Amino acid sequence: MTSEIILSIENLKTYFFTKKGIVRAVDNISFDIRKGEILCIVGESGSGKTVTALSILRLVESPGKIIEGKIILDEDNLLELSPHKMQDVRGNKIAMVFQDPHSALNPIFTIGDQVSEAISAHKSCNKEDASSQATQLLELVGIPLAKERYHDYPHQFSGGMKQRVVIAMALACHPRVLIADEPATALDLTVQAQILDLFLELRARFEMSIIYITHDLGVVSEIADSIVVMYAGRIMEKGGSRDVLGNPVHPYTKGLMGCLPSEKGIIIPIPGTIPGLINPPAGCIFHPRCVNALDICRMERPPMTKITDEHYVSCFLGGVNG
Amino acid sequence: MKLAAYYLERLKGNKTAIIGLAFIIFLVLTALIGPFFTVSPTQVNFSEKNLPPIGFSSEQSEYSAKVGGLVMTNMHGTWKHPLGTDGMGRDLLSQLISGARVSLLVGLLATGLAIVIGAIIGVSSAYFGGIADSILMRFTDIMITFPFLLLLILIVYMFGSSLALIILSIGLTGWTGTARLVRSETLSLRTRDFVIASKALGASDLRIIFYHLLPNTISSIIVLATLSIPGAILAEAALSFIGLGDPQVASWGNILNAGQNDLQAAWWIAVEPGIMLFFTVISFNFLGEGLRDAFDPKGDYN
Amino acid sequence: MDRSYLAKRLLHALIIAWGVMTASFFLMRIGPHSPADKYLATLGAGHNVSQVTAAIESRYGVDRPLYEQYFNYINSLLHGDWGWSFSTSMPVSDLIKIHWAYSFQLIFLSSILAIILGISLGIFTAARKNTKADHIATFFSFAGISIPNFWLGMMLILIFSVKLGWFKTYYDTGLPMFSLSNLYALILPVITLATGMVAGYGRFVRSSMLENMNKDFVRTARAKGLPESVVLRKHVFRNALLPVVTIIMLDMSGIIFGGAYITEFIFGIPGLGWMSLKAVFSDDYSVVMAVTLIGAFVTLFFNLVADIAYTYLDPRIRYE
Amino acid sequence: MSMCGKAAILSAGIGLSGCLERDSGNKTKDLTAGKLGGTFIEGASGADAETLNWILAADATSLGYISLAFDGLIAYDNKFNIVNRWLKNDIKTSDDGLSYTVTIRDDLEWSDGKPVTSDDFVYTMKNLMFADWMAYTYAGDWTEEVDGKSVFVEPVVENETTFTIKRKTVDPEFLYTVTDLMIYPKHIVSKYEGDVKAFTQAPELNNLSYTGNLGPYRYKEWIRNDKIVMERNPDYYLGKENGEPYFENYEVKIFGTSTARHAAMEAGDITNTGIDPEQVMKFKAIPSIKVFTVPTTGYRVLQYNMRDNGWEGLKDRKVRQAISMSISKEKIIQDILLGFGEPAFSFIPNVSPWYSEEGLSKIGVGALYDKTRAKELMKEAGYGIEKNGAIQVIDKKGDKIKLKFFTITGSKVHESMAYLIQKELGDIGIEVDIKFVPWETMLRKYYMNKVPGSDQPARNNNGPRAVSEEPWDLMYAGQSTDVLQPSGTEIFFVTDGGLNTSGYSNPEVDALFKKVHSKEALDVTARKKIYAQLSKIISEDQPLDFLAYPTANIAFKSNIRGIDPGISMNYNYQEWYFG
Repeated sequence: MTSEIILSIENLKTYFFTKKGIVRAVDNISFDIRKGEILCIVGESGSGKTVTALSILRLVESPGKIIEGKIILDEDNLLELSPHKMQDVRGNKIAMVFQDPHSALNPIFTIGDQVSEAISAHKSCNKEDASSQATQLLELVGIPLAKERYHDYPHQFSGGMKQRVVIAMALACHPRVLIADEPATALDLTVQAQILDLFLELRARFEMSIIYITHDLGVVSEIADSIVVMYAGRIMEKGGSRDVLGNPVHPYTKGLMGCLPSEKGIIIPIPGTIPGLINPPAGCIFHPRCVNALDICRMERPPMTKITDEHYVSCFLGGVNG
Repeated sequence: MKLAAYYLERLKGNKTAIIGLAFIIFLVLTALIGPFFTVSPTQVNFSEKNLPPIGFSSEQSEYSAKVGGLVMTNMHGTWKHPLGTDGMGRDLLSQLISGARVSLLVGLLATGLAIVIGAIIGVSSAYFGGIADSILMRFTDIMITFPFLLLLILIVYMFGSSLALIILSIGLTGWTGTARLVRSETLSLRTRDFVIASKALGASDLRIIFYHLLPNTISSIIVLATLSIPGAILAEAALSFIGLGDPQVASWGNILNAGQNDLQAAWWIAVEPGIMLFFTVISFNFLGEGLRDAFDPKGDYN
Repeated sequence: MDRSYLAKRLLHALIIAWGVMTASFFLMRIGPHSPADKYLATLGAGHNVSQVTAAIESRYGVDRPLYEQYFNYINSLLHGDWGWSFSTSMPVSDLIKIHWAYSFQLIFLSSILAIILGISLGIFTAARKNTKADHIATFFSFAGISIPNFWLGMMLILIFSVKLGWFKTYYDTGLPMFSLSNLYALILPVITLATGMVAGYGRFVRSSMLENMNKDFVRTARAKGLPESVVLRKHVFRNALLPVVTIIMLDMSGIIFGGAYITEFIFGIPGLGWMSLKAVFSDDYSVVMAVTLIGAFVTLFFNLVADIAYTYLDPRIRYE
Repeated sequence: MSMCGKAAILSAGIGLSGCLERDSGNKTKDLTAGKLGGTFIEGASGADAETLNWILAADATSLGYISLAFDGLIAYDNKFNIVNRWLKNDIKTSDDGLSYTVTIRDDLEWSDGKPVTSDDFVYTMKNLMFADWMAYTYAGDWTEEVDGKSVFVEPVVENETTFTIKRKTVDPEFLYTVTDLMIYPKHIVSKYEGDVKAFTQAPELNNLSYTGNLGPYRYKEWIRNDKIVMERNPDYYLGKENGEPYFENYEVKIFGTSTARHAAMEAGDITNTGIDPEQVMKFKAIPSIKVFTVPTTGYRVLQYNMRDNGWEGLKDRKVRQAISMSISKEKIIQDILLGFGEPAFSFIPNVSPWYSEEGLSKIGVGALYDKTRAKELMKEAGYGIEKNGAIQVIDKKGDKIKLKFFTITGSKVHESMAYLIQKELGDIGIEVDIKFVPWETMLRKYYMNKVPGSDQPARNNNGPRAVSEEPWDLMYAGQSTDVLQPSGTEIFFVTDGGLNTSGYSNPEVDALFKKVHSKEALDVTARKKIYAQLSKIISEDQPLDFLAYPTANIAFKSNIRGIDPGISMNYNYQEWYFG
């Protein structure tokens, strides 16, 4: 799949300036997403996935700050847009679905209001148009009796239904890119599957690009066209889904896959935890947990090494099968 | 102790809380040792009436035997009475120091009493539940609904304006907040594993209350106590201000009350104790808010 | 909110009102005072003090056994009779009719001012969290909360009335209630009463706003591309308002019977607070009882209003 | 109608308030034109009046308000000359001193147009003032001792406008009781007779809607604790010729603080008010204000407890003299009253026609302010020893003498007095422990007394063996005397006097006070002699130390015309007008 690149992230750095020091939550990452593809960002919690997503929408809040980099959408660097113009990107060109549908909806407004609000934020249309469009959207995402339930409040919906509402909101302006931040994690398993199906369906229908953030490789294997593996704010490995999953190069990726229950039913955990990001270890950030770490790993930051045209890894052991 | 050191460390990061704490320590020291360095607050000197503070001057009427009537004199502040004197020539600095003692005494004792009563009522209400809870909470509701200041005024008017009674009545009327707080915290603790475990091990109610429930609410209680102290201090001052203070002591409220009638001739009598009150109250508020942040597990950010 | 809930709340309120009434009734009477006290000093030679005292106590109906007085009082209350004020020689209901307006205008104006300014201050500081403006505003909020209002009132009088002569040193009841000059006369009292409220509400709104700013739905709203002003005004503020409404309602009774009392005292405003203070000092039981009861009812009323407002503002409760 | 002029304990700082007579009597024949108009606003401090239903009133402020609508039988001018008000002729006292004949004007009317008659007066006395159900506080003034029993005097209607009050015993000073007589309309009040509750709550009586043409003003509006507004009475019986009174409204405005009151005067918001000594110079310098310094009927005293719970030494006259001798009245007047007062030596104020200096011991001034002499007196009384040529004052056990001093709280003057006295007594070696207590506590715990262990109800004087609940030695208080009838003050001095709280007893004094109320005293010269003798004995005995007669400073707007400054400057107030 080699369609055009629609969103390109280049050397993005997002730091958090806390009293105790600078947290390098996203530290120099680059990746692209093509039209109509589903890109999965994978990593443990705290690896900077969500911050990456928020950085794309420029929604990082104080004390966090995007230090440098480029986020290019339609030849525009989003980081250079005026706040007003950026506002028009959000929800319109890039939309986002958050992790927890229970808290992502404002409890004191009706779902209809919240969906139509997303429409009227970008399209000049009257209230009735917005609300009829919103009803259509709700139907589209599979809310039964959408018209009747238009005036219901979030607490009257189940978790899965709420997430559908959130997705409907995100779809309001048919965005080019939809960022989904672990949209199914907070839901139970059967509902998770329904939501995944919905994403696949939507992608097929609207030719949207989807950045799907998850820590669940099972999900990734089901939907991803390409994969970005993040660890401690940096990209460890990225590439086509077949390449990364079929031929994982980075010890971390391998470790993550080890965390998947293998056919033998044994879970092999990665030893240790994510390091503190204020004083990250020198060299490769993964080295303290890496079973294969070399001396150089402790001193130098490994560059992004090309394995195939579509498969890159940040590891001195790149290409070497450990 | 380790925990205390940890919280202290966190408190140190809060500039305003430290300023508050510093002022409170200064006030306590002044109240304790100040009286050894100043004249008695009741020492009158009619020839030094209404002296303004250092750096100010003021026109005062005085009786002159020579003239056989009133003369106007321009009075200047002197270092003998750096904060000036009142209408009887009493030194205001020493009165303010005496007032600091009164205020701190009222603040600490009344709050202490309120906390003890509130904690007992709150924890028993939550622990025993059922009818005891309903009765205690209805009683608390009644106390909350009672117009606080009017109740205080009533009690003090009825039974006399002594400092002990004022402290007692502020304590006896000010416990409702603690009771509610302790109750809700205890309720959430009551079902925790460690309480159930010790119950299963046959621990007595009292033991559970004193060893398990109360200590776990202590940080909230400390914050509440710190934030309640200014309330108690202000309540005493307000009582004294409306003329129900203990006339035997020079409390800030009493001085304010007297100063109210001297605004024209001697403004400083009303100004000075108010400044002290204000600084004291704001210090406790700063400290209390600082403690709240320090105890707040979410407070690590920023 | 269904009817049985409302009924339950009302019953609860009635029980509390009864408790307050009973407590204040007995509190007023267990003290050593008697309405005959005022005559003691003037009872000269040849009088049998106890006989005269008894006659005076019987004149005011306080010579009966306590329980009898208590039931008589409840009985007359139920018949709408608040009793006779013997320190002002008029029916308590008339006294209240004349004097409530003075309290009301003060409290009403102060509350309106405090709500408007407090909420604006809270939104302003929350939107500019951790900026210099926020720090300055936070400091002033602390100052506003900490400044004793009786002292503030006195200082305002000292500066603006005594030194500058812009205002009278007292409240002039001769001004027509709905006139600019009356509004002008209320400036200092309203500042005195409202300062603490503004600061308190401001801080509360700020922290409530900040709490809601971190909520996921706010991020959702921003991600939708809503302008920041809409995000703040609609999504943050409307949610932040919920606890604010409760606090303001619950605060009302504290204001009426704390700050307003003292403010009336300083400025010589003959409102209910000042009247009841005078009544305490004259052992005028029925006035004190009435004001206490009104206070309790006002408190309970605002509690109920807070409840209803909450229900109205929060659909989660409304639909349960 | 100056009930408040009778001997009384003054409870707190005194405003101008009700004790000053507001009356009229001048006969100048000016034209009304140009005088009419304006609102006179009197600035007052302290508590508001409690009732306008005069028989129930216990406070001077109430009586002051009532007097605006209700002149009374007579008024006194500044020299205590009687000016007839409701009276047609002077009260006639029979030669035997047993009957008093009162004739009122025939043009007095109630609001409903019914004439005021002698029957109204007699009814008011017999059915209200003397009635058990009413329990009138001052009923005792209308009783006499006959065959060991206390009975009421007997009022009798003579004709429409004349009535006689008959006594069985002679009391020359009863005249002043009669002149104080007030009245209710029989035809209105009779429906409440016997029902004290209905009487107390009767609307007509509580808003003075019956006062007709009986006073210069009529009730208009009363906002409690704020102000009372009285409006000009166009029917005023004295205004028939010249149209008095001239103010459209007469208002008494109450201020919570003296700061507010002074500022209001300074700003011209009010027409008149009392001025604190500290402010007098400032106000005198303001051209739009004039300040009058006038005597008052009050005096300040230091009481000695001669009861069993006081320090034993106080029972000794020498000790009392010694203490009084150590307290300088000049200092009190200069340091505390800023010169606005006169040293006091007697219960009869020096402005009283009965005042006499003859034989008066002027302790506390000049040669009799002598701390060395005081110490000697203490030693003579057995409370001192000579040490190194100096006398050390000690009690009989050889310890330092410590006295418990009480006064009421909340008054700067009272507090200053306490500290000054403490200092003075400290100089002769007596330690004074000061306690400030609220007025009610003072009454209940220190004034009222009873014989220990008995089931007597507590009262202000329960006999020589009675003691107060709490022990005390010294007490500072304000008292006032009716300057025309100083014998009212006997309640403080005779053995069974109703307000003799300190347990003073001197048979000579008892006898002399009795004499004032006897036939012998009908002769004014004789009475003056008795008073002189009483003053002399009491000033020697020092049952209490008379400290000072304070003078008052009263400010008026300078455009007020018609003021005759003096002790009862309000006597012609209905003739005042804005110039």
